[in-house]
Amino acid sequence: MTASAAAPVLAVEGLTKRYPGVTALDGMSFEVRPHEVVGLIGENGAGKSTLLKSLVGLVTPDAGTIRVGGEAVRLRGVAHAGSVGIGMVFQEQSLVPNLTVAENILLGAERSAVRAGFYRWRAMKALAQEQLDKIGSRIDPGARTDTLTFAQRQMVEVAKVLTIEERITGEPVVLLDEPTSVLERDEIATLFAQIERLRRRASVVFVSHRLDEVLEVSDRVYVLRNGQVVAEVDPSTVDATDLHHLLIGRESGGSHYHDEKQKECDGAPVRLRVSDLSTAGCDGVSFEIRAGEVLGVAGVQGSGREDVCRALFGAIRSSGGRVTLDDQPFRLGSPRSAVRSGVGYVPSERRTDGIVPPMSVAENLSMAHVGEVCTGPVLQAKRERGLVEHWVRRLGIKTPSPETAIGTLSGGNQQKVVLARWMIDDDLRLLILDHPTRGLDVGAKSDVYALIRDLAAAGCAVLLLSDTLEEMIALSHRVVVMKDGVVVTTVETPKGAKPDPVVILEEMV
Amino acid sequence: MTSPDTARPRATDAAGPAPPQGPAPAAAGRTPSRPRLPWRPSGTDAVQTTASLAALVLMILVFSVLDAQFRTWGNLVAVVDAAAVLAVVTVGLTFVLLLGAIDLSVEGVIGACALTVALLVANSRTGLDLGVLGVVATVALGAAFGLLSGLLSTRLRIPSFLTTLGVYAIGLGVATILFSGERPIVGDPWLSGWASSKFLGFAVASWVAAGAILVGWLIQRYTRVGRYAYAIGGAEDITRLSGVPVARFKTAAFAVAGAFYGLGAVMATSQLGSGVVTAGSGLNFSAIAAAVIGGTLLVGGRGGVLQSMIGVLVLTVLQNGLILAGVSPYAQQAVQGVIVVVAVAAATWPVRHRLGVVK
Amino acid sequence: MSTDIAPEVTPSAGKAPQPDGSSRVRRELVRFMPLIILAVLLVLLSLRNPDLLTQRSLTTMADSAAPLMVLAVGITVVIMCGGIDLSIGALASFASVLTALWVPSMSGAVVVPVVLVCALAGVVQGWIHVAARVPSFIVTLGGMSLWTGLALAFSGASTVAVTDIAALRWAFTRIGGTVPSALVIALVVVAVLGAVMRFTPFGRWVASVGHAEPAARLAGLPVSAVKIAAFGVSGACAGLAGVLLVARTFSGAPTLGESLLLPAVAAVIVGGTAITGGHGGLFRTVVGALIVVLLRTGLSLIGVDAGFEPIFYGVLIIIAVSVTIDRSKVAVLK
Amino acid sequence: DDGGTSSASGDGGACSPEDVTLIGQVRNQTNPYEAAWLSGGDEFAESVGLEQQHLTYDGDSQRQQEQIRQALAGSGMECAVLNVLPNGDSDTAPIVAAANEAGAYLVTQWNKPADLNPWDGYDRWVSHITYDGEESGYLIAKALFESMGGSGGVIALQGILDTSAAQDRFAGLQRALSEHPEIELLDEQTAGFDRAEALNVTRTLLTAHGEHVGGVWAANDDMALGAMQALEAAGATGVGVVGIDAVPEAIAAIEAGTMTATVSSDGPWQGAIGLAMGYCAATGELDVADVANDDRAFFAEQFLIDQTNAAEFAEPELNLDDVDCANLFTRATGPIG
Ligand SMILES: Nc1ncnc2c1ncn2[C@@H]1O[C@H](COP(=O)(O)OP(=O)(O)OP(=O)(O)O)[C@@H](O)[C@H]1O
Ligand SMILES: Nc1ncnc2c1ncn2[C@@H]1O[C@H](COP(=O)(O)OP(=O)(O)OP(=O)(O)O)[C@@H](O)[C@H]1O
Ligand SMILES: O[C@@H]1[C@H](O)[C@H](O)CO[C@H]1O
Ligand SMILES: [Mg+2]
Ligand SMILES: [Mg+2]
Repeated sequence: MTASAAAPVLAVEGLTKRYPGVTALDGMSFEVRPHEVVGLIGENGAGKSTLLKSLVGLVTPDAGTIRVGGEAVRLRGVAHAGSVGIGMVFQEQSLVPNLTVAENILLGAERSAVRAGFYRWRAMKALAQEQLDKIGSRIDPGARTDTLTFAQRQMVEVAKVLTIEERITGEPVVLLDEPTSVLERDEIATLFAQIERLRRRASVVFVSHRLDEVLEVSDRVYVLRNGQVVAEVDPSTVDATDLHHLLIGRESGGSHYHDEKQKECDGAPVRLRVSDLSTAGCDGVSFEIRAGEVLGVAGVQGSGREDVCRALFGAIRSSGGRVTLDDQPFRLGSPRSAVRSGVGYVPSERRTDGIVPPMSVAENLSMAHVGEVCTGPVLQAKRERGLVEHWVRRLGIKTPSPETAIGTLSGGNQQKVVLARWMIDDDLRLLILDHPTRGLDVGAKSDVYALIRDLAAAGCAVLLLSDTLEEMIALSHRVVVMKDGVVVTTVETPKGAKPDPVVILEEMV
Repeated sequence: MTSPDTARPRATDAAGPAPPQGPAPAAAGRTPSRPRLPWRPSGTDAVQTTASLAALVLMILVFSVLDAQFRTWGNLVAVVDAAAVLAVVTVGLTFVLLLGAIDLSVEGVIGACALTVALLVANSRTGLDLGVLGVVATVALGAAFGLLSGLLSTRLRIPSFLTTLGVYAIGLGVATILFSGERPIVGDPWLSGWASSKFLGFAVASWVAAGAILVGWLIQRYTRVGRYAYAIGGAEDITRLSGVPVARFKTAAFAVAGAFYGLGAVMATSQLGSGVVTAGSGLNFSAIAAAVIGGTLLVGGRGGVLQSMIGVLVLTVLQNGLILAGVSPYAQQAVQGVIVVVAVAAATWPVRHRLGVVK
Repeated sequence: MSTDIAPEVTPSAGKAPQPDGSSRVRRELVRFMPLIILAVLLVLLSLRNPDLLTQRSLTTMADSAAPLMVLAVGITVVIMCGGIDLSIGALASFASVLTALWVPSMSGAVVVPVVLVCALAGVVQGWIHVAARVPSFIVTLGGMSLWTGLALAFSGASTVAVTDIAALRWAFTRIGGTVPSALVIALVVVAVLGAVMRFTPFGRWVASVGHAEPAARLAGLPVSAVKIAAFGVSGACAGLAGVLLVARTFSGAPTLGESLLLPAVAAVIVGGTAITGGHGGLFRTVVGALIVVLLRTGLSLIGVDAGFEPIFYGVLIIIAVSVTIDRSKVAVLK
Repeated sequence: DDGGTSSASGDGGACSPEDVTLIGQVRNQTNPYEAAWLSGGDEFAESVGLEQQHLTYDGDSQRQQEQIRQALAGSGMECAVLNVLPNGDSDTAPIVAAANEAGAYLVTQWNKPADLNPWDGYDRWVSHITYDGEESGYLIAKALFESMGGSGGVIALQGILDTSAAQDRFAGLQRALSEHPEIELLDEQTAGFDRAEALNVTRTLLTAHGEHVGGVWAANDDMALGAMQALEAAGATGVGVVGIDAVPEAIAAIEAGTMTATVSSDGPWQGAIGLAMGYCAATGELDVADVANDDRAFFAEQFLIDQTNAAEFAEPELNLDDVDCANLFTRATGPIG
């Protein structure tokens, strides 16, 4: 694909945005040409989301110009951006949970579905259906959005942004900020097909941390670092490894998954023994994890694996089952009691379940084991600061200061804080990781992998749910496969003899 | 500026398993099947509403057994007629609660509107006799007060708790000025007829209330003001991100609410027979309580007009039933409080673990 | 394209935040806004009635504000958790009745059992809210009726006079002839509670629960206990407020504190605590209570006519809030 | 410095008329009775060339006390005169204490605990005026029962339960009931002195007791008027209704024959007399020490109003002669007790 000849539909010059302590965009320049798919990659915090948000008027840049169709514009907000043909699917989901899918898709742009202020529900559903048909989705437009899965909601968001096609006459630009991070293979395929279809009428900017995806779908790729474009590459001339290098600006020492750090744990005592665990979503699940072992749980959505994690942590109710931790009976009560028994949990929905966004990095970090920074009931500010600075250094957390609100950090750095929250406990016995690398850049992922390895090597048992099978197989000693709420098989995944993902995939479906 | 990054938690209960979704055509081959599981994370407001309905039914059953008077047709009429004003006010308040906002201006607005309607229709003080027009003007005045609350909340960006507390005081002041020491006695037979004439067994006012509920439901279901109220209550920042002029529709919802308070004031005035500054006394709390009991929660985006009406009935039946059951006036208040809590708690108990965050 | 090698570990904590000067000034301004608005209102009102600015008048006002402060400080904790406690007025009335009934046998020590009983009442409400997942609004609405009903029952539906008012003199006197003892008591409560919030994890637990309850729960915080404790604190404060009211009314009555509920919540908001939970502070509430009392009493004394007084109150309180609240701390204003 | 010392400095009556501050405090100006009270006070103030400062506290005890203390924190309060309607019995003691400490002249009306009296060392608390609630409750009950022909069923609407006004009036009803064995008290409920509440409660009671209701006894006119609306809505005719306060609307209803009786409590006079007593004392025309105890806490004269005399009370007006320094205690019918 070469569209380089045409004049850009969207161009950005010298865009700068500063936040207290960080420069999110540092004189960024880039352009999008007609009918082109532009990939954007960069580490967490490189400025990708900030760039896209300034293109829909949500972030007001401190300096620089944005040109749409050659003309400089000052974007005043999403509605204004939409009217000049720029629409966006946000990294954090942005649907209204208590509305129907149809309303969400058409929110603020109901067109003929609302006449003289009155809703025509039939037209509403028909119009929404048109959008859903574009992406081949079978989601019921009359369903309430909060009954959908995360992935389904992502598809609704894509359907929603596509309404921009109907709204303008010129050539729209659709910005997709990490649309694939929670999608499964088939859904990603659908999305890519959709992007192919879309490019006939529009240009697309695509952000992802999965480099192979970016290579697959893009005509051109920009590499961002510290708010600047550091490289522009032609996907046909590079492979994922090259991108990886460009991205983190260094040789990746050793393997991405730190395989060399995986330790045998066959002789280790059984740390967690689960027998006949049942919840609303799983039935009679049994398995055990040894100290120092990483146990992966594979399964499609609805297999009940998330229920297992949540029930073990006491976050949802279990209807039966016996669990022992280090051979002591372990009562499935509340997260509080789990934490007190040395269990930790990293939830998949970081923004709502993992962090308290307006509170500081320090407070979020010491949250679960605040006893570590207290003498009696009294907080020791100095000790806390020392501890936090230690972990910020040790995990390479990028934050202006420990007092910075965690909500302003990039996703990868937020996730590291959440991990550190559990790692500060010397007696951590079991860590439950629910999609711990969701939304993290390759470098951060690699860091998290190393942390998981270190934890296991130190004797902590790890229960792992993962975004990709590759990741799970690489990190685990064994993988339990679940389907329809029950365990169907267990696959050994020892160091040096990792099975092909297909083996597990076949059991999952 | 609101960025999606500051979005508050939403749909945390939606991370569970999914309803079936057919294989997407573009994804050939390995499409995992999605079994439907017995439990789906449906909206928690359905739970709340079922709970309140169960509480209402339970209450009616108990009173019916306790007291023969309670189950008479005459008492049914009394309950309905007694619920009329509260129902209309609660319909209005529901729109504000759907936004996730609160309205404490009810009694002030009703006071001002009660005096206004009494002075506009044939009365003992002014020479005016505007009849229907007076009623329309009063409803418009109510809407204007609502507009004021809405504008103050959205343009000055102050929590509605305080703006409406301020508007309450302003309404009370206006009412006091209009009263000026002498109650206007309503002399308009048509308006008095709302309270005294019957149609199909029920007071005309009850039919007015029924009409108001219907209108409220239509607004909620079929207009932008209604639907956007849900959207704003569900996720205000996201709604703004979608390009909806949030402030304008928030303001409109307050104005709609105010119009209903105005109508409530007209009904109360027809019942009381003269313009009374305190015509709305006690209604604000009762209306909020009714809405919340019915499942229109304070968090916004949940419940609705019909759900709120369940709460109105719970409160009215309770008041009526306690009097008929001969509970001493000294004990009534305490008993009423305990029953509301116990009924809601009992009805929620079996499903309490399925509720998300309860504030 | 740059290929500089980043170290394995990036110690970026060294980069201190450098908020530019003007935004820091603005932040400090927002912090002290409640105090500034209090001063401005005082000066404005005293233009009409110069007596308001005398030392005697100011101490009287602070004295009047003390029971409201205690109530408002208690409910601040509940509001910061994201809940609401509608029962505080009724509970204060109930406390006043208990105080009046118990003074004859217990004298000044009556404050201890009364505060404990009310704390327990708050804990029970909190427990029902948490265990049965009933919205705090409904639980405490029920509580409001129940405590009023109990107060009616205990008092025989009438005022209970305190004959031995000397036993409660400590709660309504002037220390050294000028400083109102009730104000000192209120400030001690604020100081103690403030210290607990600041120097123990309780404060951040409350904020976590208010900002993001699911995250707090999944981090293993004692969410239920925190909420129950918040209601307990609110109840205890209502109890203490009830005792203070008896000391100045010389009697207990079943509706004595009822009317203080809305002013207390108004004080919390005017002080700048977010009604949606998470962000707030006790000292802000103290200033909020002073503003509310100034408007409640000051306006009647500058001689505005009936009718116009509530209108002025409404307008002024809206103006006050519009400058005191810190909008940057709340994403969405409800 | 326990209460009452500062007043010793002023030896009563040293104020020149133009230094006197007149303050009238009632719950609110949103009902005709209290509005009439304040206008009576205004009229008196004008007659002595002064202005009355209005204080209203919206039925909020705390606010009433805050207002009084704040007002008394001003300057020149030794020459202040307060005519106060305490919200409830419990509010009187702190008001008295505050006034005494500031050395201001005080008259209270309606509510006062039985064991607190002006002669117990409060030399500036000129008097407490109230009406015999037991008597008024009794008078209207008798009028009601007679209109019913001495037999039948009645329902009673009580006022705010924890006020002595409500309790005394109900006691009066009970006395009348004991004298009329043929009359049956079908039900008693509180409607909080409130018109709207009375409407709803009466509606329910009418379904409970239906045809048996021959009369409604209400502890004030506002509730009586609310009950009348409920009766009208239910189509019940020939049911007698009585109340207390003699508000204009009630008088009009009595004239029209739709209401049976009420009891006067001359609002304008109440608003003026309290200021007059204080003013006379402050300016030296009245020596509080000379006033007999029977006049320092007394029941004021009250009249039963029925169709025969309603016209005379249609427009309550202040007669300045009634509040002359010489006639301050002419309406006293006897000590409270
Ligand atoms: N509202 C804000 N306040 C303060 N800092 C912010 C804010 N938004 C973003 N930042 C900072 O700006 C930088 C760029 O953030 P941005 O979200 O654009 O990164 P990103 O490339 O999208 O990262 P990710 O891959 O994690 O999504 C980060 O350091 C982030 O902490
Ligand atoms: N998070 C927020 N919460 C409350 N108010 C906000 C928020 N963000 C912005 N506002 C303010 O609300 C006002 C209007 O916002 P909005 O865009 O929703 O209104 P609108 O109805 O489109 O207004 P207009 O009629 O001016 O177009 C603005 O003054 C804005 O500053
Ligand atoms: O006005 C009120 C009531 O109407 C009742 O008469 C008792 O006390 C008076 O002050
Ligand atoms: Mg991003
Ligand atoms: Mg706009």
